[in-house]
Amino acid sequence: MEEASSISRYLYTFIVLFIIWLFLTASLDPQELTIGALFSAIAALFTYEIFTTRGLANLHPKRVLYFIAYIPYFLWAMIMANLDVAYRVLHPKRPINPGIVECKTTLTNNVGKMALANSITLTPGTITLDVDGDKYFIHWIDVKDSSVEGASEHITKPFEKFLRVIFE
Amino acid sequence: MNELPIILLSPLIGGALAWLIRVKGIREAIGVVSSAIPLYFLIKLYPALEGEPIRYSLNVGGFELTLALSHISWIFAMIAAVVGLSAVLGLVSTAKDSNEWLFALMSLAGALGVFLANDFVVFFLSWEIMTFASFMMVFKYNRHASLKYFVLSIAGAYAMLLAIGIIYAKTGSLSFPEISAIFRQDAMMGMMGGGGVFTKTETLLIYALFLVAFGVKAGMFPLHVWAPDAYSETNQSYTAMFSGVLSKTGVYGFFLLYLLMYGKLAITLGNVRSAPTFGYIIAFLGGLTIMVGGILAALQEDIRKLFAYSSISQIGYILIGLGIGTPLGIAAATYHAISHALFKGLFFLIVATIIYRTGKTEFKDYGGLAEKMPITFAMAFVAILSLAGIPPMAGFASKWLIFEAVISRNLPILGAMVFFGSAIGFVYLIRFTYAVWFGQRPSDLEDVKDAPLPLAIGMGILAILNVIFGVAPGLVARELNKLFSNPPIGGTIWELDLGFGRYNGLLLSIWLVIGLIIAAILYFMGAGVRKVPVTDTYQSGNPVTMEYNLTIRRNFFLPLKEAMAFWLKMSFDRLYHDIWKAIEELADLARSYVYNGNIQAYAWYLAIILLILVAMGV
Amino acid sequence: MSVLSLIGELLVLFGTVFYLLSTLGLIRMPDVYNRMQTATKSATLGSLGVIIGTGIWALGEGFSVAWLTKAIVIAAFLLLTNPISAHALIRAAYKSGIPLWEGSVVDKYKEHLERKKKEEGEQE
Amino acid sequence: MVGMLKRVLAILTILVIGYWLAQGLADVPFGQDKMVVGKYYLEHVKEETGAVNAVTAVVVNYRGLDTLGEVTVLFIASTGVAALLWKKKRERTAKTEGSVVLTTGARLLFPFIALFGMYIFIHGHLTPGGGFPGGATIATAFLLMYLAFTIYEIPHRGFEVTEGLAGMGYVITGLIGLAIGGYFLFDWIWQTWGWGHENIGRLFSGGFIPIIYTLIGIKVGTELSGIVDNMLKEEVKE
Amino acid sequence: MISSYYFGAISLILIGLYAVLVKKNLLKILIGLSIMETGVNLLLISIGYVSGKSAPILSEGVTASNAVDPIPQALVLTAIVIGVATTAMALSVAILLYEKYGTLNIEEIRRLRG
Amino acid sequence: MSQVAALLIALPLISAFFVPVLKQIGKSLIKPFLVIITLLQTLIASWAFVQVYSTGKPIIIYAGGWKPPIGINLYIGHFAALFILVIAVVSFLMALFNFKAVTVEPIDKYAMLFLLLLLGATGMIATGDIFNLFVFMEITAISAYALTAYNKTGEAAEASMKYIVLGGIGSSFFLVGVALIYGATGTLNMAHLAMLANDINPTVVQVGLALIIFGLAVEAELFPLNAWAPDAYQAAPHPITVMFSAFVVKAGLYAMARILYLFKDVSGWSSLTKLLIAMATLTVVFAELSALRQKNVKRMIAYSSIGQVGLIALALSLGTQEGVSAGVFHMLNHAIVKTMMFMAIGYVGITLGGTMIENFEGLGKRMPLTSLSLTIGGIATVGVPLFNVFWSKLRIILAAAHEGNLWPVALVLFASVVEAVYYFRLIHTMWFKGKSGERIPEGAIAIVLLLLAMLIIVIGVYPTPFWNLVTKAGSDIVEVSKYVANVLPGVKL
Amino acid sequence: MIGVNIYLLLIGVATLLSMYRVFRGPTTVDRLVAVDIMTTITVGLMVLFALYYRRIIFLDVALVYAILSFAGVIAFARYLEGGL
Ligand code: NA
Ligand code: NA
Repeated sequence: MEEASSISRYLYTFIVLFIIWLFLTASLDPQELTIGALFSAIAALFTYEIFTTRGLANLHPKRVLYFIAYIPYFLWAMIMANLDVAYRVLHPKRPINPGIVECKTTLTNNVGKMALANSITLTPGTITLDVDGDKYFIHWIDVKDSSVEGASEHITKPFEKFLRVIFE
Repeated sequence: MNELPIILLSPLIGGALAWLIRVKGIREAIGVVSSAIPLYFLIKLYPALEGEPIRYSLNVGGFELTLALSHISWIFAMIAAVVGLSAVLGLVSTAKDSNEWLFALMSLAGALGVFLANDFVVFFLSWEIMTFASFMMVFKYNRHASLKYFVLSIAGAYAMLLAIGIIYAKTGSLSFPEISAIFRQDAMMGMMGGGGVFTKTETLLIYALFLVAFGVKAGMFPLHVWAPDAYSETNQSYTAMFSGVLSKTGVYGFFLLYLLMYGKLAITLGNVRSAPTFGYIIAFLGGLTIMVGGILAALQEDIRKLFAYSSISQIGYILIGLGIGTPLGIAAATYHAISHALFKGLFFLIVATIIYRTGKTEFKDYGGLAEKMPITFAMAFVAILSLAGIPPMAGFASKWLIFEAVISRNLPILGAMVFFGSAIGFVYLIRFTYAVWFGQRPSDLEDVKDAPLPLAIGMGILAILNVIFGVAPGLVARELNKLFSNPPIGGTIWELDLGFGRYNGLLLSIWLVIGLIIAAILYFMGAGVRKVPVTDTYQSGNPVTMEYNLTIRRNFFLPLKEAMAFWLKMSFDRLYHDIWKAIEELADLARSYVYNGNIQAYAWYLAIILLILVAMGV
Repeated sequence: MSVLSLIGELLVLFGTVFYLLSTLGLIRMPDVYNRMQTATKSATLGSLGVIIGTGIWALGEGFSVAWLTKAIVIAAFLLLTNPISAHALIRAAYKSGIPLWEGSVVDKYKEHLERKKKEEGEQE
Repeated sequence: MVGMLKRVLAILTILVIGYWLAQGLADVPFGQDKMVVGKYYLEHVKEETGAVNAVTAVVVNYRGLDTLGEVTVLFIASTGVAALLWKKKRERTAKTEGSVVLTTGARLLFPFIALFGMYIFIHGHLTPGGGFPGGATIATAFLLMYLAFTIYEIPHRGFEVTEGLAGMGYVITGLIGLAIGGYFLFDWIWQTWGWGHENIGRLFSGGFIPIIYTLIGIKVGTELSGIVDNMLKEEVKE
Repeated sequence: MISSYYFGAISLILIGLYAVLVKKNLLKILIGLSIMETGVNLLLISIGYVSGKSAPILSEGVTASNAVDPIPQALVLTAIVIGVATTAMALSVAILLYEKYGTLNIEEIRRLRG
Repeated sequence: MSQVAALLIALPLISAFFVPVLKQIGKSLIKPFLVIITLLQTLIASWAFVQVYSTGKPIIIYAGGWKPPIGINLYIGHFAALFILVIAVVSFLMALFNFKAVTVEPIDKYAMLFLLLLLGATGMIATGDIFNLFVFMEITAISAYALTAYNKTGEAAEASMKYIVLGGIGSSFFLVGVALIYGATGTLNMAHLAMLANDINPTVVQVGLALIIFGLAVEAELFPLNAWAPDAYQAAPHPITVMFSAFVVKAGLYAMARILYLFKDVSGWSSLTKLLIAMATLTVVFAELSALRQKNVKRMIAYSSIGQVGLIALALSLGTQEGVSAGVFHMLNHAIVKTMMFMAIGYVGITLGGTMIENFEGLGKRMPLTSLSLTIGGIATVGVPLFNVFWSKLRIILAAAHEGNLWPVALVLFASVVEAVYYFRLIHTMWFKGKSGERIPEGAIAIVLLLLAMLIIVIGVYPTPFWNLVTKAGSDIVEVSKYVANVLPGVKL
Repeated sequence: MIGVNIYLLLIGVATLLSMYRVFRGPTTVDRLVAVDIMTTITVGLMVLFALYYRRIIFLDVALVYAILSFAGVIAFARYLEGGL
């Protein structure tokens, strides 16, 4: 995947930072806005190379929409996960069947991989132990299928459809 | 600015200049001139002694430094000036480098300062200058000797400083007149049974500390251990000053003790028989000094050592005189201080000449020098007579006075000690006389020349004074009498009259001269002199070996040494050495325990200090 | 107004309950891997609840909107970082040699590491 | 045995010291108003310094010399650490790089944390924080990069120069005060020029506080990053 | 009776001191020092505390009359930074020490003594 | 105009910050830069000195323009004016010495730390605020930690670590003391504290004062809190050792004395000074005993220096004008003598590759001027007349005796005998031991050494102007009411 | 502010429980996990306190705390796996 131009990457970084600044100050005071713009510009200057490879392309509406849609989906999964955890924790017999399984992902973008890993970590009974290329090694509290395909079906697939759109 | 500071500064500045200029010839001239100046001014000031006391004060570094010239300080300053000049003349011949000029003159300035001081700051300052300079004179020659001298001197000086501190703490003053007044008042209060400024302990402590301080410098037993090594391990011309003048500062210190706190000490410590206890202690130590110094002098194989011990021994007489504490005793002590300076100074210049010319220091290497060095021999003749206490020399007059003083107070032990001292004096002088001047001359001494001119002049001054003060003892007595309200010594310029005994120097001299003339006639009439071979020995029945080969030049008194072996083993020198070793061991122990390298131990120290803070309730 | 407060408070309550749940898991689970399973998720969710809840609650109490926006920033930060730290920790646990619980059924990671090591050995 | 004794002694010791400290503190009643100078600050802080946060005003303005010293202390530490760990050739020797999760996370967080650090120091006169926490936050961003990547390195030269220039900037600000107002570290912006008087509570106020906090923020950020860099690198034998 | 804040502060100081006095490992000693510093900072803060008053940021209804003393807080900020600096310095010296001696046991770091 | 004296703080600071920039321009410029800056500092310090001593009024620098007790003030009175000058001059000399003495990399960091050490000590002496004192103390201490370890040997690291641990404990307790005193008075300004000292709860002040003094005693090298010092002196680069002994420890001593006298009327004061006197005396005794058999001359002189510091502390703890003036005099003398001696020893160490006693054998023939200066230094330290230390030592002894401290006097004198012995050994070793090797050309450093030696003798021969100087400096510390009046003319809060 | 005490109680219990794990271990990672959870909880607590004291500025403090503790946990984790 080729890198976007510096300007595009810089602008993207600047925009993200400025939005964060707005969230931090929650103020439309021109003084705050001026300094915010200035500081975002400065911070972007020495961080954009690290921050993004795709630049403004990230702001493609489809991606943004999918991202927004992903949030409730993910939160739901997360709440489910926690109820599952609650069940296991509070159950007197501690019904667990742990192990480390391997999954494969079709994602290639690093941010996407990270998002997937984090999503896995925060959802039912799974924590990403390591990622090596397209292989995910996952500690699963209740191993239902120890084959690569089976595990992938259970763990990675549900998120990938969203993440592929957002990050690929 | 009056003459007093010039007297002090002249040798000091002269020394500094001599050191800086470093040109042979000019250096010597500066040295001699700068040591003649004090003499000039002291003589010039003599008439003024009768009037208002001469004082000088100068504010240095916040201290009011005061000098004063009294009769007693004039006498001592004169000793310093005369003997100093003679010694400096000797240095013209024997000095090896500019450093010696610097330190010799510096020590002279220091001694003059001690005598002229009118407060403890000047006194201590001068004392330290003198000590330091004399130490530097020894330093180069011998590490061990100088270290011993150094440590004992510093210990003495610091003992003095501690005593000064106590006095300062109690009186708030450092000036002699003020302190003296306070002590007198205190003594008076004590007499009336009131509580004084100084408690008994404090008085005793001050006394003990001063005793140590002055005792070290004077070479008083058992603090004398530095002196034989130091006197012998330096430039021998300088030793004339060292032994003649510097030791007198110790003696002068005892005078000062008397001036400041005689009454207080007398009342605090009471009397032994007829003498005040504190004085009797000094006198008794003086007696021991005479005996120890004399015996050890007799056992030496090195002429420098012999005279070093002899010098110590002679100081003992002065201490006895002082210790008796009567006007006569003090006057006698002063007289002996003068004559000791004169004949001891002379002796050391003679030794300097001999060593300068022969390069040898031990009896075994000498012999028959009288022929080769007639002038020096003549000087030695005077010196020997004077030291042995044979009239009509200064030495006789002063020793006679001391005898009289001791006898008058009915102190038999001291008398015996003085007598013993005279006897042992003969013993070692005989050896010096024969081994060095007479007998067969070793072959390597054939080309020896007589004294160089400056040394000869130096010796001449001292020899002449030895004679004058012996022939006309009244000259000295007149000055000594001025020290007291009731003159202790009567008589004329030629005669000393104590009421219960008298000594006429002139008369005795005339008889002696006549005798000498007769002897000379007999000598020249041709009584052949028998040459004694060097190997002529007396063996007391022992087989002749290289180790046990007794001649007058070699191990002459070895049998005596063997007889006294037990006593000689009791060496204070070794005692001090052992004490010092113990201190060093302690130091090692302390540092390895305290600075043990462990951070945690150090942290504990901090905790302990915190605990102490808690405990002290601050 | 008070509706917002109520929602906020409920969210806070929800969050704190999950906090408790999280730490209970920390106590009850048999080994470090399983403790992480339970603790991380609940703590993160709990934080989301408490923090966003507080933001909303503050709005309900009439404070400025900055309360909510800042709360969102904090929540987002935790949402991003907590799984990362969990991941880093579990990796550290595995790599520092802490064994899996004896009841574990499979360890694909071990196989993977061994395979990799062998490949590296062949290369050399 | 010795160890046991040491422990017992140590406990006794700290108990005694603790009792002593407590005794001293017993007469400094907790929670009571003991302000003397502090009261003056609270009453005058707004008009005299333009800062809402009295702590900040004390730190940067009233007791500015302390802060200059504090900046210096940190400078010394960073210099000292760099000096002591200095080697001819030093590199990162970490063996395993963080997984893609960590590295990507660090990349994403890096600009945000840096910006937040800036946010903290520029608002120092209004909110808690200021140059030191701001700088520390910025340094945390760099720390994260070091933690995630095994090859990451800050540009040393640039950082050292920046650090020095920021420090000089602080002193120069103080010297301008000396030149304009007659006193070292005098707040000429507020007191002489009177900038921001109408603005109290908003960003452009507080006299020279924001300027100084910006300088400190930059300085502390670069310094702490430098310390991290030095601590994480090891000597490489050639 | 002293307040619990004071008590806590003193306890921290003493715990730190205890570590310094007892632990053999240099790092533990340094941690002890840090704990002491923390205790001191806590003490400073609690001395400035005035019951019922708020942080001295004069906005959102806080005025001069209901704010706590700002000075101790300012001092603590300084003290914290100084503490951090000391710790950084100490750690790098410890690193150096470990390089040279191969140990951090204080019993073995004793080349300089006497 | 007098506010310009703030440059005394600003100059070293801005220069230290400038070094990284300068390094980019050229590394070889760093050492000359140090020389120029320290020279400038000397000029400013001289100006301040002349100003203070000619007008008789202190220069009070109001940082930020805030009048005390609102803001922090620097108080350059007679004492500070004198010692800031000493600091500047010694630093200047060491900046010159650096050319020869410092080769350890990285040189730029060394230069920064060097300047900040100078700054820290200057600040400690100048400051009029008790917390600011802490800050400057830490500046001094932390740069000292770094510089101690600078040679990067195992020993250097060890020494530095000891310094850090002890200094750390000390500074923590110092801060507890500050907290207590602040809690009782609500102020940090020294003059203000002195004013309020008598109205406040005595227990608090007592404990607080004791803690503050305790903390400072570590920096002031009082026994047994000085265990770090010999190691640090030995391990530090030579110019730094000079600075430690010439002014870093002095700053600690001064701070201790200043705070001590601020609270002179507080109950418990006299037991505190009693403890200080005891510690000071033991400092002298243990330091001198430890020096006695040292094989490493640098360490030996380090112990000697600590011993002298103990003497100063003794004088400062006496509680009298007489004692304090004597102590200040000794500070001055000791600064001169030890600067010369450590410099000479450092020079020998650099030239002959070590400072063990063997390196000094026959030195008199190889490096006569260096040996001469060491000799003069040794003789002066022992307290021989015509050398400067004689006067101050005598003053201290008399002042101590005047207050009835006979045991301390006796012990100090005993220690002085010990001191004399090891100096004797050193001097003897240099001049009369070992084979004489090649004569080594001594160059510019010898000139500096001889200048210092001459100064020693000048003071020794004519101490009057110097005594007048230190008396003023001493009264600056003792006369607290004047100090208060100067700092707080008609203060109301 | 109805249930503030309840929330604080819950948080308190949670903190105690995680504290138990911090001290109990048994492995270093166990303690670290517990510390991580504790800091997460603390962030929430700080936010809650901000509202309790009605000072928005505590939110900044909370965020700084979150950042620092995240970095700390990562640092320890990387140290344990030998990644430093
Ligand atoms: Na976290
Ligand atoms: Na500290």
